[in-house]
Amino acid sequence: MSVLPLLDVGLALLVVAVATWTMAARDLFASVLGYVAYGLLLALVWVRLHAPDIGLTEAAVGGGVTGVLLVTAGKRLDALKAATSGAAPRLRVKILAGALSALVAGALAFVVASLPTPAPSLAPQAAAAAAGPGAGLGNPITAVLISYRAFDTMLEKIVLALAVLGIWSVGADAAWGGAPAPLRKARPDGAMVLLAQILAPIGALIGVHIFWVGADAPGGAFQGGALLAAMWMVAMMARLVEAPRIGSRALRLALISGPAVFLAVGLAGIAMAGSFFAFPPAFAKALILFIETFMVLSVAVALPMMVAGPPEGGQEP
Amino acid sequence: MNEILLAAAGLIVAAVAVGLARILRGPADVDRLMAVQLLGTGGIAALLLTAYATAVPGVDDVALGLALLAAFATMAFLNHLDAGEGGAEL
Amino acid sequence: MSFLADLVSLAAIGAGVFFFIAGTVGLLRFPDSLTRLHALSKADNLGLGLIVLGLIPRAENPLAAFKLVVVWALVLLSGASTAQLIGRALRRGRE
Amino acid sequence: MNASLLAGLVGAALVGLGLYGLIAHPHPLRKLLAFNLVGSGVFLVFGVVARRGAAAGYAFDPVPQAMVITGIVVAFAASALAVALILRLAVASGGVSLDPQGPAGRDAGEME
Amino acid sequence: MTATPATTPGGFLLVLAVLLPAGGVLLSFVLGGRAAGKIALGLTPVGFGLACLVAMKVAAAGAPIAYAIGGLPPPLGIALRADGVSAVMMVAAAIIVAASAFYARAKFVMPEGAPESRGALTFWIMIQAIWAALNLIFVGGDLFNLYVALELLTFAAVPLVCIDGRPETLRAALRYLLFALFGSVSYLLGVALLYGLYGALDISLLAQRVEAAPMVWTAAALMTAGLLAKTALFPLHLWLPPAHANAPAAASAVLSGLVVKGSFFLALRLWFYVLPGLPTAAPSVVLGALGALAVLFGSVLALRQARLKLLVAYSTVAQIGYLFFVFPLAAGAHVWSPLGWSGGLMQVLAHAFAKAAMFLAAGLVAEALGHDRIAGFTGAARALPLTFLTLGLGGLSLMGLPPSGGFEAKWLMLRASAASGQWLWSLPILGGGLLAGGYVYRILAPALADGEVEIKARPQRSREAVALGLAVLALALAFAPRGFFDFLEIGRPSVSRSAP
Repeated sequence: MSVLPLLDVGLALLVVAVATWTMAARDLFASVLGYVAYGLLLALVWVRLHAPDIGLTEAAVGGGVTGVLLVTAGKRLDALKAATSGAAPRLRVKILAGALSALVAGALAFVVASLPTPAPSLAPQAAAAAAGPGAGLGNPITAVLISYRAFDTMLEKIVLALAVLGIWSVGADAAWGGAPAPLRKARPDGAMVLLAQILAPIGALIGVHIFWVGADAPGGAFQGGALLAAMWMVAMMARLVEAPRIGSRALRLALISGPAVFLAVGLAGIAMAGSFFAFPPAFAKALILFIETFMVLSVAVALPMMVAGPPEGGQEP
Repeated sequence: MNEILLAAAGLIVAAVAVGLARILRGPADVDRLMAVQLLGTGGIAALLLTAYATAVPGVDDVALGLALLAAFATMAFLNHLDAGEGGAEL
Repeated sequence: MSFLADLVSLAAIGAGVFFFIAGTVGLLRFPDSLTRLHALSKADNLGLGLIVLGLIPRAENPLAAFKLVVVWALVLLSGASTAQLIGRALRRGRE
Repeated sequence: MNASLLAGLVGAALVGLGLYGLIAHPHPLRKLLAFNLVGSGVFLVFGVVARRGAAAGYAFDPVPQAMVITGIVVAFAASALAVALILRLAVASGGVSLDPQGPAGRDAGEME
Repeated sequence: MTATPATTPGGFLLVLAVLLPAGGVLLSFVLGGRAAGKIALGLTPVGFGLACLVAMKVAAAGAPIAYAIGGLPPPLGIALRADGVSAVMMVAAAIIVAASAFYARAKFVMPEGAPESRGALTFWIMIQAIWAALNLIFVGGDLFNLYVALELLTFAAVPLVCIDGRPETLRAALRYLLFALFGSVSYLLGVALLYGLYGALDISLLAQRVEAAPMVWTAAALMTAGLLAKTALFPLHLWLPPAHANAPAAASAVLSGLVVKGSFFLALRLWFYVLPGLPTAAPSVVLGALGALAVLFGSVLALRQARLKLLVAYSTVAQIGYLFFVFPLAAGAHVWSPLGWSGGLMQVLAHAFAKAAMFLAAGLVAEALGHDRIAGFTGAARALPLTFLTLGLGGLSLMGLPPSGGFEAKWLMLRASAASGQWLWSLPILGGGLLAGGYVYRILAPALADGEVEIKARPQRSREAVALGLAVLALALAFAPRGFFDFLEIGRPSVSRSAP
């Protein structure tokens, strides 16, 4: 008997157990840490599903950046002693919620178990198109993201910009235009500074590497950008760099450069290749890398800005 | 040989899973954090072992990403301790 | 040669697994945060280090071997730094 | 039982767990964690669909995998927006209760 | 459904209709608050023109127009398609966005030399983003692309709710966000299952492939539940009243008039375009029944509100209920289906214009009086005649009295329920009208009574005119010619082309 299925079952049980703990924990911060552990485990599950691209995304975003976001939020809520969270629902509601959840989970399990075999797949079409619109990309996921479903990817980057603006807009009027605070609250500590000084440049290199290989191997603009984002956050936490002011033109340009360049190239597609968001096969790879470079920049700037939160410094109303 | 690598991965996952009991028990947030960090390291080890046994391409980059962010949440947590926001609850 | 490499791998990986288990036991059984921190560091540094050592002979190319070493070095760096930071914070908390 | 079916069942369990938390937890940050559980469960279902669609020399169907990457990005952005709202609410009102406090009217009424 | 080619002449207009406001968002972000207002206002006529062009192309072709993005047809690529309903919705969205933007100038256009303000940048960018998202929802042909559009809509709409920053607005925004996120993720799960079953997400491809199977019903149920949460159909309506009542009036008009219609529109797409070949009678009755409950609860709660904006918001809960009668009344290919379809779409349009008008008017009342407590309205109609006229005319449409779009919608629905023998639906349709009469009376009666109110600031005539214009449009829908209803049928799957 092979060991692999045992490993899979063990991992599956562990994921569900940690998820259950995250939901059941009494203590808010314990629950947050449970979620961070859960994010790490999910990266392993993704690798087992032959999805290293997603594993990398989950490791960088689900475990890493989300972890910092939630840990920061949990600690700040503790510090604010903002305990009033509304009454717990009555038992009747809980039973109903449990029944509904069990029903949904059961139906879903049933559907997943009875998915058709052979499974329908667009992999053959993607392989065929790899010679044309996604020319020169060895990583089919990158081809899907930047070429076949370019429209989704461009709009999703606009969603990121909107989220940043939405987060800024929650701040106080008096602070508008200033810099966000939470990442630079620490007193610079020798060990932290040293760690950041070594980690950030190495991490930045790895981020660029992962973006660069993403055309042909697992990785890509989002994963590379997310790692760069994490390294910028590390540098901010150690106060090697300060958070930028949200009024800064350069910051805003960087935030929208990804979708803006994507949109511009997409519009130009009608002149170059006869259709919006089409790339002439001769330059497809060069154009795609060009767009991706700006997407990396946008992601690397947007994620830290989202974690850093609204600008602070003005008076609370 | 591959089976041995997988068995090693399984043992490590099992070990860190037991270690997760610290998240349950605490008592301090730091103890919970250490359990998460152990899980991170063990996860990387298990990931590498599985990758070498099953030959899924690109897994070493996932491991790189995880290693890069191994201390990420801990840094954020310590930041808030140092900022004096809740250091007493350690 | 390949037999020797396998033997090195087995020994290193076995030892690595042992340190992970030891680290876990320490995390669970040691009486206070500082000693638990000590146990954790052992697993971080030695456990993963030995696993990496065991996998290096099996790496397909030098780049893959190099990545293994980088992974270990990164975990070592992060682990050592945060251990120091946590330790200092714990001591401050005690005073 | 193969790995993708197993992952699918995990996905179903996560959706159920998260849905329960979303309804039953009064604290918005806990609701946010629950939402993220549901989200990752849904992504796992996508991942299962992708893995089952292995064909034409690919170990997976790249289309659903690409969708998961888009989805993870959007879910993170949503979490960040929710956290900003929760923290701001905690600062502004001293609590994070989602229950409307008293008659939503307030005597000032709507001030444009 | 007749197969539409991947790209038709004029199809590029659909891409432009989405990219124009999306580009406006990006440009506004860089150029800052003052430019943002100018960009948004400047784009409204262009967008309106584009929407009209799309409508003309659809009318000229007598068939949907389509565009395959990147020249890649589905299933691998993404297609955009506009049929009669899409074109009408795009035109309506352009009008309401333009009216709200014009109305909002007084609040959010910044004087020369002033530093950028939080509210201005947020409002102008988010309203453009809502517009882009709605246009994409109206023309999107791919279920995952539509998911991205739904998320775009959520991220644009939520910050508008808490733009003034008071704790209760933050609470409303957070509740809205959580409901909306649940809605998106539930929708996305259904999308995943459909892809797993059929390997495609294109609406017309799926329509050819779907069969009546438990798995399809599960997917449809999940997607519908998600969309209902976003549309605020009873019992998932709890987030709506605080959110819509607390946003600035110009934002409320867009949120109540248009944003909830976006997710409703996707529900229509799902049931009438993806699943039309399936026996959908039972789920249609469930949706209709929820609609009836929404009419009842929303109206009764509206009757009990002390504040004008909350009353108008609860009225939205009720009016959303009416939309869902379209499911039992237009399902399948019966002679009466076009009646139900026309009635449902007429209700979408009539409510969009009437409600936008009423929210703008409510905003003017609140500005003029310094409050919006109904009890303090005594004599206000004499001081603010145009604004209360707007509220009255909007109310006329909500009640369903002739001549109004609301009357036309309810009349068509009543005819469909009679023709189909489903006469039970006429009870909530008529009862809801009576209740609406009650809450509109509650606003107007004190306002028309004798009394003196203190006017703090007299509203600008132009802003009163904008609100009144929308209310007049809601009435003018009653005079929609027969050709208009034929136009709504263009591209509707598997239905014989017979006008009411």
